Amino acid sequence: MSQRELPQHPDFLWTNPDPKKSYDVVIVGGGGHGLATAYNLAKHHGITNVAVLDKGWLAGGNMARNTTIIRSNYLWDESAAIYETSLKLWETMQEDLGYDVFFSQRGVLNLAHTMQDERDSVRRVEANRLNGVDAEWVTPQQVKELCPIININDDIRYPVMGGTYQPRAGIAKHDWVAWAYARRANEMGVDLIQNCEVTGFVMDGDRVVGVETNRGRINAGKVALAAAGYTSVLADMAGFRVPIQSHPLQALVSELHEIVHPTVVMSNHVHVYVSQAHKGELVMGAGVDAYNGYGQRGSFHVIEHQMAAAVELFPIFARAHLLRTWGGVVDVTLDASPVMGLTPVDQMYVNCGWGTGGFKAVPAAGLAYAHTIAHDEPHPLNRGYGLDRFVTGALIDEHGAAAVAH
Amino acid sequence: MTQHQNHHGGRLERGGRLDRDQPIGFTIDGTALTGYAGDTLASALVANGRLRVGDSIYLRRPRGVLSAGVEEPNAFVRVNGEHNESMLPATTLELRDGLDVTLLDGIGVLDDRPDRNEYDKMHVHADVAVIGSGPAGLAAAKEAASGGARVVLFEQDFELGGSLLSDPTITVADQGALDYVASVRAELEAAPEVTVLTRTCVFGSYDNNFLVALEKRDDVASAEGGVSRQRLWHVTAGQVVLAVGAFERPIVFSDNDVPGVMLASAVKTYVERWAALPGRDVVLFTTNDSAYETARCLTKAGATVTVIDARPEVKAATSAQEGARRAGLTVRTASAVVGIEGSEGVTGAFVASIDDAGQLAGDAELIACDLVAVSGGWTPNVSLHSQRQGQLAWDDVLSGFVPSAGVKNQFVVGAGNGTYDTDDCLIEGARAGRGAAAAAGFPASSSADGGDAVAESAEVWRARQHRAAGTVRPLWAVPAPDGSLDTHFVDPHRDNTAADVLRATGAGMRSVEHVKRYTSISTGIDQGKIGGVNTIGLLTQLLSGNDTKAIPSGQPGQDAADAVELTASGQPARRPTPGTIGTTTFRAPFTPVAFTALAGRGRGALFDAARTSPAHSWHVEHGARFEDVGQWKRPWFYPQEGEDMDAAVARECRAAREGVAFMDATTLGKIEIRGADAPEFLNRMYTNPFLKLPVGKGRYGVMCTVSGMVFDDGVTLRLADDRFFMTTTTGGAAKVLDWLEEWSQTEWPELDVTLSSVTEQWSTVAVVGPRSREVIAKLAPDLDVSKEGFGFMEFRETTLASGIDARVCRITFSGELAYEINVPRWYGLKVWEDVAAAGEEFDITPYGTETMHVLRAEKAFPIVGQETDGTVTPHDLGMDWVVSKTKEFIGKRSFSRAAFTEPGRKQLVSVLPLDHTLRLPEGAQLVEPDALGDYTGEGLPTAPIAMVGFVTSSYHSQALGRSFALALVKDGPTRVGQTLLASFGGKFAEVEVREPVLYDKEGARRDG
Amino acid sequence: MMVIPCPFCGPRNETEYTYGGQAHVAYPENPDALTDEQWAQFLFYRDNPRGSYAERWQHSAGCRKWFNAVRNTHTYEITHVYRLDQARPDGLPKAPLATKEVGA
Amino acid sequence: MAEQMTVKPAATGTTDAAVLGYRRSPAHHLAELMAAASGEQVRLREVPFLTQITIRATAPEAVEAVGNALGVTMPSAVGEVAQGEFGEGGSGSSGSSGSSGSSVSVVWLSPDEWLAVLGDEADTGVSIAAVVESLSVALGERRGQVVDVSSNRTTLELSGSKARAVLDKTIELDLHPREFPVGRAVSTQMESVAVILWRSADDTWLLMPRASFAEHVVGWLADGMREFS
Repeated sequence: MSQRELPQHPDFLWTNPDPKKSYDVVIVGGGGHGLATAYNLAKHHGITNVAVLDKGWLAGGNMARNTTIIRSNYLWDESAAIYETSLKLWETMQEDLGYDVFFSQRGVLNLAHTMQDERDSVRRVEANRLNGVDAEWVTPQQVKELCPIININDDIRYPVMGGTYQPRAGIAKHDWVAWAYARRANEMGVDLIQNCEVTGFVMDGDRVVGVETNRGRINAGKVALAAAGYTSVLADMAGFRVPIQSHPLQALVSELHEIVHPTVVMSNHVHVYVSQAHKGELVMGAGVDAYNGYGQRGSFHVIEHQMAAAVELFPIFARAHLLRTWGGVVDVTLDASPVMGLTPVDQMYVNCGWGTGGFKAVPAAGLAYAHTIAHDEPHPLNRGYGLDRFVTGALIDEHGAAAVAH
Repeated sequence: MTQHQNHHGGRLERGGRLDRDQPIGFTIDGTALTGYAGDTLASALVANGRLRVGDSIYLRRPRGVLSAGVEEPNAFVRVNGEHNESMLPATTLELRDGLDVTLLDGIGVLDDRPDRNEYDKMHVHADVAVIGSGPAGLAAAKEAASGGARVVLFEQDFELGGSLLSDPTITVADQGALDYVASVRAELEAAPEVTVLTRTCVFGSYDNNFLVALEKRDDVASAEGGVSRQRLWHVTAGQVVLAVGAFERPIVFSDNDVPGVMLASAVKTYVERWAALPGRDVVLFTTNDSAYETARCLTKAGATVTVIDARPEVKAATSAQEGARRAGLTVRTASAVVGIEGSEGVTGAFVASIDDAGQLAGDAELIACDLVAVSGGWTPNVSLHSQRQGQLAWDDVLSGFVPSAGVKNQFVVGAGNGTYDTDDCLIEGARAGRGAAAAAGFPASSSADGGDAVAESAEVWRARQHRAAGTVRPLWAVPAPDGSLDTHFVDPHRDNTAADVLRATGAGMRSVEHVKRYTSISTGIDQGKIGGVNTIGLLTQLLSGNDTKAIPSGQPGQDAADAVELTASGQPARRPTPGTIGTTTFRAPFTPVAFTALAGRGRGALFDAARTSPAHSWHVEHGARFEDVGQWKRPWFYPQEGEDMDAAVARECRAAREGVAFMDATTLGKIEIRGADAPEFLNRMYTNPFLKLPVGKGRYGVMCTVSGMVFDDGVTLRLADDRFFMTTTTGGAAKVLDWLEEWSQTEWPELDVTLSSVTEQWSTVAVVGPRSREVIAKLAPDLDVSKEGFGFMEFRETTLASGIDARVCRITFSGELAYEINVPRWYGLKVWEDVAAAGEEFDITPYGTETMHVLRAEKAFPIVGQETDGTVTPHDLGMDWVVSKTKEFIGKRSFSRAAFTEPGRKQLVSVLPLDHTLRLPEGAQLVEPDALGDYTGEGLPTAPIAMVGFVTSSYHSQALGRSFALALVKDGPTRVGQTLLASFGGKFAEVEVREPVLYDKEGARRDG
Repeated sequence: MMVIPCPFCGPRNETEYTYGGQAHVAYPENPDALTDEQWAQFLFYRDNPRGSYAERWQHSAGCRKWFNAVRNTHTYEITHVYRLDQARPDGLPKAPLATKEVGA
Repeated sequence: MAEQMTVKPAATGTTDAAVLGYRRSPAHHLAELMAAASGEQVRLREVPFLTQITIRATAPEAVEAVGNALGVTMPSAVGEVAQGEFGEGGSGSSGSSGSSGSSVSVVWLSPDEWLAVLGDEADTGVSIAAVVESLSVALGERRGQVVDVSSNRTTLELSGSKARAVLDKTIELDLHPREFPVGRAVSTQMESVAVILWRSADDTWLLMPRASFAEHVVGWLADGMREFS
């Protein structure tokens, strides 16, 4: 039984230049969102005099730490719109970027374990369908057919009562995605500057005109923040606040196993989010730790609880081995929806608060954010995601409506 | 596959930590072999002349046992039997009688049969935790324990001793090494406060010296159960001494993965500990002095050894090179193994001279051999140190990353700290043991072992480490005669080579993290224990431009000689060193841990508590089906013989509407509230006023979040001027108490109000229906139950006919005449049975949550969590009457924001399917009739279809004789009379919007 | 595992506690007097520093008391623990409502 | 304002023995299971029907007053338990409980919360109502609360040489005698179930979970006891 080995990355990815004195747009944060934004600025808006700054290595934050689940079955219209746009872009990403990102549309199952889970699930499925998002309610037996290794018996504390299924959802290879954007952006003239930490902003009145970094001052026509959990730290330097809190979120992998898990399974009720990656490792996300933390590590008991739930649901996982755990920093808003739009500082833009949705949103966020930066006004996809919703109360409450995480 | 079988050495006639009186039979890939008690699977294989294991994962290259420990990247097996366990390293698997294994090719196969073994967890608190029982760890534990501290010593092996097990002939503390181990062990085991845990690997190190360890207990696990096979230890330690040793590095050269290439220290371990000789004609390729010990023990065991030393000739007579020559060995200096002859097993090594730059300086010569022992230098095992964000520094002399800045309340000693001399390990370990004991408040009683009366400065100690380590000449990649790097394996498990690293730098990768991801080096099962530092070294070499041949040119922007790496200070370092490149991040677990061991006992019924009411046994006996509501098991419905759910619910509903029925309402949250300011406090928490609630009466109230969303609801009774009894929803009990406590403690400490949960002090029976009065009259003969004597929303303290004191309330959640009887919980079953008996003549019927839901829905009483989802205000529920316009309360300010005052909010209505038999799925979406366009429900619409609401609750109503539903609909009240389409499962059904309350709008029934 | 020293019960594992977010964010004296922007600040905006952070914890499995702690959100080290009726240690980060408003 | 309402005051006399006979303790149905799990090294049983009263008070004089009513000095720090005699022979007789008495233990739960634990009224003759009455009078109008929570929790007794080993499987606290001597009691949790853990003797531990969790807690303990049975 031979194992799938992924093909090699291209011979060349990107240059490592020193920063220039000035750029039309400086993007702070070289993760998926920053890179996709740079790509879209160059591709769709002809803005190529762009630098993407990262304080560490490119795509080394949540982009390197997430569990790569891609789906668009969100409840609210605004969410469905941006995530479904994203999913469609995922479907063409390989051709668009000329890089195999291993987007595997193996489907995502969201399990229901209580009657209220079931109500919420049906509500979401029906909303999804009317929003053009493929989704269906599946019975426990259908769950079993889609994922034969799931235990649907009554011998567990919270038996599977059914689930929702999005066939077009799936997973991808995160590094490949980031590097695909980085390579294309770099080819179109974008400078990718690593080990470059922003230490302050240069202001001209209410307008930002540059950034101070550990590699010197860089002048900027516009500054776009794409720093996820670090957005608060940057906004603080710029003198405004963003309504996000940064929390630890852990994930883990097993060693390589021959493929047993054909789809992606998520259970909010017992906190199991699991797929089997292309090479055979089981990839699992854990629940978010309750406290604020930038430490890129969480608490081990969170993982222990998750393992108990995982082994209950998937008896076959009992003898898999935990090989590596890690932590990311997720930036969450009170309504579990992102913030994307203008800021109180002229020519400065913000994109943060994606919580556990950041990876799957990369292509659409890049599209909408580039538009917002280029036109100094939101794209239709992010009109509802401005800071003003916190003032009017028009939240897009994916959290309150018992929607699913990850 | 193994023509080389038995070609290699085999078991030596004497020596080793084996019980030769206890032969153990085992099977590998169907072949029966024999080893001894004390063997690992790997040592037994070596002793049987088998170095060859499975193939490599992708390139399918033959592979052999490389190491003798947890870092093994090649030798993986599945243990067959009742419960297959996959991907276990042969090097750490204790040999057991009947062990039956299958070799794996770098990848596991999961067994889908249930694992019936048991796994448990244990918490232990230690003043000092010592991890590792080599010389440094033993010395530390001995000292730490001497003053009475609670010491836990962890050893992942099944024997104490660490490196001493491979050095049995040396003298330690004036005795033989193994005698020393035995004496310290005896001393520790005699100390009452010391715990020695072998087979226990500390794999995780967390904040506050919280350690997680896995103990393997196959030796004690019993078939009958009760005794776990593996135990997860949660360790809380005051002080931690890390004495975890070091890993030897392989050397990266052409075909360095052929079976028969083995780490030099592993060779020594197999020979000394297990009397297993991996080869008889040995080429020993080293970059440092440590491997000369291997040469010595091989010679003693009868093997011939040719030493290939990468270092130039060291003229000193005391050098290891000279020593070896004096012992009769051939030592070739300034040389390297540049290739291997053989593919299934080593038959020879190509050896060539190398120059100062590491380039080949002559033709390769073939030396016939059956084993190539390699030592590329040592890498301190810093995983646990680094898991705590402990700092590392590259030490050029030691040629390794060593801990620099320490972790609070931790000590790093021995080889894990770059201390490679055994005597120095004893000194360093003992010092740490004493330091830890003192810091923990239990100063060691014994005096120093000597040598450290005056503790050296860090610099002096480092110099001592350097002297002991001797000279190391790191060879990050040995050039092959043909210039290729394609079989220079850096990470054997992932089949990654030096060529892959070269490609990575050529592609623009500068960070070791990028190289890791570009190649997949260090992502395999050994997590970089084998290849991590070699990769960093290689990267250093490539980015330094020293190896011009290895650096491709002509790539845009890729002048590698100009590559910039930043130091910690942010200054560019033109010449990267391993230190400036740095390591990848170390993460738990240090070694792999089975999921099931982490799950522990919390499986099945023990996964989560199932809370039950005192009448639970009655419900079970009467055939109830249960619903999970939070952690509670609540009766859902009580089917009788032949009834399905619909029939049972219809019968229960009929009983409640036409006769009498009773329900267990024990699960409702209950809070006692007292204080002079209790009315004021409640007045702020609830949206409706509570100041003037009379004693003896109850009031329904709604609580909102600060942002104005419905949070919980329930009835609160006023027991006295300053005493209230609040009820909450079943699911909301804990959060409401927390919510009240939070406001009371953090915002309004000046209010005299005190709260106590009494949820489980009371058991509650709801007696419901037109004939409930008659039942209550029988149960509570002292009570005036007349309409006038006991009004709605009143309560009475009374003594039941049984003599039990009770609080009876007239509350309804069905619209019918109804009572709730509250008694102390331990009378709950008795009173429940009494209700059943008293109601028998009225055909009283028990009902569950489903019937409760139907009855309340007919009256449009919302259920928090079903009609609400965190985005719904009381106004949205049509409950403006419960929201005070005058007083201040939590959430009020939010109602005046734009999103709450503008039209378009979803509001509660009922919707009636035109087809009276159609019960809409809860969650069905509602659209306007013309919204569909040409969408038929087949597939998906081409453009989003606007939704105006959704169904929150849907039932068949016995009372109405038809199906009905509650729904949240945009501007719902203005749509009454309109027809909408319900969309579900690709189908559509017409529904009519109605006012929410469908049954007994006037409320005539509540008084009976 | 964070070990949090409850001012009343002493050190206990984090599993015994409930997190309460930023400390010293007082419920406005008179919410009706606030603009929608100010109310939004109270509802949704909390500091989120990487570093020293004054935050609230409740010892929910123990004495059920709320208290404040100053914790480094990067190292997770707790440097101060103090009761609600005790003053905030000097030199700690500002209270949130003091910062500028956000429009946009 | 509400004076016309007659809310019957709590009775303070001794509860009728027949009525007491109607009680079912939360782990009543688990007696066999507990007996089966018990052996020489570790034993588990329920101690049913202890009188338990939550006392909340903040003012020092209020604390002193309720202490006097119980015949104890109220404990003032975590882990502390005060012992006294209530009723006959003790200083805390309320005068209305007839001629009976009970030893009382007062467990510190928080700076303003204590749990008074007395024997089963069927054995002691001290009714719950009498204790509540006595304490309520002592507290008076001052801030605080006296609440009967006798039914709210039950008491499980784990004893034997391996009792601590069973607890160490599931309790995160340090149970070493240096840290958890005999007589200490604290609120903590057992696998996220809140319990009061009380070391009543060297090898004897009381666990007091809320009543609805009795089955789960017994299940956990019994499971942990199996290797010693």
